[in-house]
Amino acid sequence: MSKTHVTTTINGDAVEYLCEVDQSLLDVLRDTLELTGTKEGCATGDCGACSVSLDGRLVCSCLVLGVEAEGKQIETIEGVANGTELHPIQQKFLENAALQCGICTPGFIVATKALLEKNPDPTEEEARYYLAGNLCRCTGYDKIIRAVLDAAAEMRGAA
Amino acid sequence: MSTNKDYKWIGTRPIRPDGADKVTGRAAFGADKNLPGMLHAKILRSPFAHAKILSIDTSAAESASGVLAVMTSADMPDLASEMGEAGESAVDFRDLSHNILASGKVLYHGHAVAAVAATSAKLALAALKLIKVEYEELPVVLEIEDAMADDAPILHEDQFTPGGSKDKPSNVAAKMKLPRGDIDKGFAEADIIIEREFTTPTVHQGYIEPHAVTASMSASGHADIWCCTQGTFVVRAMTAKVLGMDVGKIKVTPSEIGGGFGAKTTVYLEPIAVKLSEKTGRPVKMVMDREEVLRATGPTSASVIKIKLGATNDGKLIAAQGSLKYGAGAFKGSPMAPGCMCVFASYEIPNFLIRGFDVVLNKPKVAAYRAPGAPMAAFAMESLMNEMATKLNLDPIEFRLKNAVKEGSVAAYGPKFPVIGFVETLEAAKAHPHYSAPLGKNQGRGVGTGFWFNIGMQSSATINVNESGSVTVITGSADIGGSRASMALFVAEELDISYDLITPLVSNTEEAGYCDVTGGSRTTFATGMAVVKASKNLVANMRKRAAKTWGIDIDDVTWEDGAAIAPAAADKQPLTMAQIATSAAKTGGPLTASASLTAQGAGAGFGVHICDVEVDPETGKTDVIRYTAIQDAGKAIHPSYVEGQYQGGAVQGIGWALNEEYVYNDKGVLQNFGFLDYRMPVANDLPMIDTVIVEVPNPSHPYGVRGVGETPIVPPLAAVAEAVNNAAGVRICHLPISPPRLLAEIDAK
Amino acid sequence: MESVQYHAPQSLEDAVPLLKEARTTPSRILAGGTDLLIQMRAGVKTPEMLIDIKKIPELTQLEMGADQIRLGAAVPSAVMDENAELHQQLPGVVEGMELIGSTQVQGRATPGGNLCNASPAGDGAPAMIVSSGQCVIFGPNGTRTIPVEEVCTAPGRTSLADDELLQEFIFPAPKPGQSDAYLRFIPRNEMDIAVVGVAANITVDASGTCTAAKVALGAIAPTVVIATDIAALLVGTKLDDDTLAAAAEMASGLGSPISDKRGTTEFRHRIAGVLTRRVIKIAAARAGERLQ
Amino acid sequence: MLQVDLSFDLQQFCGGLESLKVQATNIRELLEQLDIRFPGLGAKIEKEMAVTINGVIYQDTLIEPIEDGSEIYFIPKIGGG
Repeated sequence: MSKTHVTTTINGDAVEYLCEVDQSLLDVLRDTLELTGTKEGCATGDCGACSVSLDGRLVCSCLVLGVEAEGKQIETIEGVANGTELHPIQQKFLENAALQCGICTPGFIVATKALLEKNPDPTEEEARYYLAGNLCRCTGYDKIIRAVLDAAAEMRGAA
Repeated sequence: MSTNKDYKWIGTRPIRPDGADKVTGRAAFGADKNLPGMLHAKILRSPFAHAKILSIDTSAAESASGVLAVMTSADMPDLASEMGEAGESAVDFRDLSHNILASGKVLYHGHAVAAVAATSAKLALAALKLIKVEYEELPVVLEIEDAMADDAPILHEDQFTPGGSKDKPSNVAAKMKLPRGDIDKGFAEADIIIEREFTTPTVHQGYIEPHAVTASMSASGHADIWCCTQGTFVVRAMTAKVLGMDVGKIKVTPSEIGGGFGAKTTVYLEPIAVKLSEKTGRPVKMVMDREEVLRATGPTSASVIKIKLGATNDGKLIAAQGSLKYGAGAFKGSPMAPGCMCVFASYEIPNFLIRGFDVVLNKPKVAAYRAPGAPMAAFAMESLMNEMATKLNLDPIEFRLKNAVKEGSVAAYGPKFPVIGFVETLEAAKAHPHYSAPLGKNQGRGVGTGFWFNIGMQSSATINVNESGSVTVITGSADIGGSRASMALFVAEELDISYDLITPLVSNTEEAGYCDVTGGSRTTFATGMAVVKASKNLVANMRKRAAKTWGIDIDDVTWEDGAAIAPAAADKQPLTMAQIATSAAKTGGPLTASASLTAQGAGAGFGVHICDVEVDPETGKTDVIRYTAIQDAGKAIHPSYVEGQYQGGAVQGIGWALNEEYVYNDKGVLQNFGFLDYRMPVANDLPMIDTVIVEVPNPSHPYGVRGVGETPIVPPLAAVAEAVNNAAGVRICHLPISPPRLLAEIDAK
Repeated sequence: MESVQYHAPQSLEDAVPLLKEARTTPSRILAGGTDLLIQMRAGVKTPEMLIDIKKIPELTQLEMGADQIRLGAAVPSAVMDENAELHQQLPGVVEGMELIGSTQVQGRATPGGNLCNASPAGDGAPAMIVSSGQCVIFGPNGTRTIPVEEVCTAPGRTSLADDELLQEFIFPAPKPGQSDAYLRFIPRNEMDIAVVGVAANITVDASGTCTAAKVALGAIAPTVVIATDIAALLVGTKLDDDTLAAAAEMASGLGSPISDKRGTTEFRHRIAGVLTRRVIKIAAARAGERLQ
Repeated sequence: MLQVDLSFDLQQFCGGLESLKVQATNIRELLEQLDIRFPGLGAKIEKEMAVTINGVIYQDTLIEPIEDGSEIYFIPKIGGG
């Protein structure tokens, strides 16, 4: 079973790994690179728990092959905070109690970051639509959406 | 009782202690545990919903590349049928064993038949294809009433209905009867009688984290298990039982748990992982995929519930009759009994007769799901309450208030209610602006109420004081919704120190004292009680240390502001907790306190939900446009997470009402085995979920806590259905209210 | 176990030898992968070679010309959605693509992939068909051009040969008074597969009379149904309520929808009618706005 | 004395008896007394049921004291999600 050598950038770090062609980026992140903050909920692109940013584009890492990451820039949940300083989105998720079990949280935070980079002032409806691919079964989304809008306001103020 | 007191910490909303790890990806969940040399195991599952296993040939798989071990039910001890205590409700360990790996027969599509451990998941999957299983297909029975029929295919030849024929096996595993008064007389006195049959589909809890375990058996025969579970001690007990091990040889360490809602109170993978580790001498990891979760873990029961309700013209319920049939899946044990106990529990009804049936059929064995059995019962009863209110020309909340149970009412399930808050909750709903807000075209409003008993069970807690005066609180209760925050708040309040000084931990079965599962809305209540008790023990100890230091009597030392003080001795400067901790060596050694208890007196929880929907009459599509959940929490320790329970439960109920269902073909093969077609609500399906926390303190708890997790899933089914009825002019009796079904109802009117 | 080969040609020229190899090696074209990866994991597709086309410039360009719009087969939906001019010119085509999956899937899903996956319920095809899209098919012997509707031949099957790939779509720029729209029905508001999808491309004149029309329906038959009778009915009318009701009635009689976990036969017939009426209205309103 | 009301399903175990009076000061004594009158009943209740004393549910306990005059009822044990 021959493996492919991939050179990529993850959270700003130059990273090299070997992977099989049919291995998903999610599996590479979790199993090969031990970046387990990215979660698997379905492996069919329906839950968003494995959300990462690929060359600035929000994607489900379960629907990307590891070999496709060659030469790309990948950002995962592990790269959202600045050292031990939380990103405003992370801080607002905490303040708004926007997580219960927390399994969907990394995906939501990565997706929210992508949303706010694209649209710094989303309406509730826009936020709900953008995040419709991130399933949460604990919260009913209420506190998540509040956290997103709250983070957006904070980030606009800070900018 | 100290509920009128102003608290410093109880009722505040600090950031949860585990929060930072969860927003940064550091928190380790079930599938995040890896060990050196670890193998990966996968399960071969039945392609038939009902078949005899004639033979299993694993030889080719055993010699396949990378394979180190293969396992079937033959590797587990043959258990006698024995009801035992493990988890929240009784379980038959033989059934449990046969559900983990089929023995003799497969009873549902996806039933586990064999497992392979290999050096990679890919090789394990490849080896599964080499296992040859010879089946003899048997007729499949999927619907409850078909399974109850005389000529139904029988799942278990040794199962007989209690009180029924002793020669003819039956799929009816249990029956229940709850009578009161004289229903014939009651119905004769009724001015209005309504009778309807309601059905609800099989639905899944839908946690986002699939089941996962890593197990490692040592040469000394000690097994280490890391898994995502609602109860480490239950995993230990069940694994020990089905493998014939002593619980003392098993250590279960909980990972963070990515949702459970009741479903992670049993075991599927753990005994297999332990046995494969024993066979190979290597750690074994098993992670289900989403399809396995939906096909082969426990959803909750489908139900067929028929209710006849009689009321007098003055708006009083006079008679009720209910027949509640619950599908258990492949093995007995649906939530029929709690369903029967809940169905009329919210109302004073002088004459009633409730009958329940627990029915096995060729679907996966059900597991607990939030207030097990109650949502289906409430869907039926609350729908009829709404219809009856309409017929009586009464406001639906007013009608409920006329009949609501209160302190001293005899519950339909037998005992008298102690202090409860149903009336207060109904009043709060009536007063809420949502209830009187205007509605637009094609919009409708509905209310529904819900009841759940809540439970206590066993809990332990230990508090260790660090030399700086900060503390660690250790329990064995899995934290699914933020309970660590509650535990820290209890300790902060009791010790009168800052929340930030407290580190709450959920520890493993060898380091934490015994705790029953996190379920039944018991953790903040019962484990909270243990934490409060341990805190009180610690305060007593610290007062003693101060008394020793000062050379005065302990009774002259009080505890305020996180310090010991001697009110009568002006010369004694207060001794802060940090000072006492620093000098603990000189006053008797490290400061630690423990408490354990079987918590009693869990207070019943009542909720009232108000739902507005808009229906597209041309497509049958329903959108929830406004929603308010009102519930008695007794006392909200961390209100944000209480609200979170209300909101999350409400949305699971909305999903159950509108779109979620298991769709089977006639062979018993589940058709919608992924999140794409098992349609749980997504963010833009919903409005904000408003909440009102009513607080009628539970006298049995030091802070008045009632469990809050279960009740919120009970009211939505009827509230949504009634809102649809009012929007579309139909009467919904069958869930889900999916667009094709609603359009057919609209056409039929 | 055989391992899968992965190739990401940088140009059409580089792709030629791979396409030739694909004549004898079971292969799949990898565009966004949002269907293919799921099918591979489920064991439904077992290719021995993957040809990733996302690095070929012709396949990822979006060119808004005065007379025609060229849309590379591997342009992600999100890129289409972010192009304001494309929204203006072919709103229905964008609608079809942006309804596919979540934001995350949008970042990957491509019009070429959606079409070549050949799902009867694919959201992309109906609008591309009513907007008269042409597909440029590339192979070792050069290119050929066929209408979009000639690509899918049956569920999961296309008319492309093993050594061909879909290079790009070419749409005629809409004339004044012409526009399109796509509507689908799903039980939730996102994250679902179309129960029925209907696209319409309508041209109106200054008097509001429909002068040209094209209507296509997805998910009611193995491949997209082009409703020529409905189009004929619409032309010459002012798209009044009676006409639309008649169109809806005709739409409800079309195709041979199946009953499955996503909807019943009767329901699909009904919804086809409702959506046809609604989508014609939307397309007509847009067309009216394009009269200046 | 304690007033013990029996659910329908328990009545079947006790020859149709709907209620009975028992002298006991805690749950263990209560179950012992029931076992004397109906052999096996106490064990069945201990295993399968919860005890309610004046409406408060007690599950898995034998030592809970019972005040004279209390109303006793047995219900199936309750779990949860």
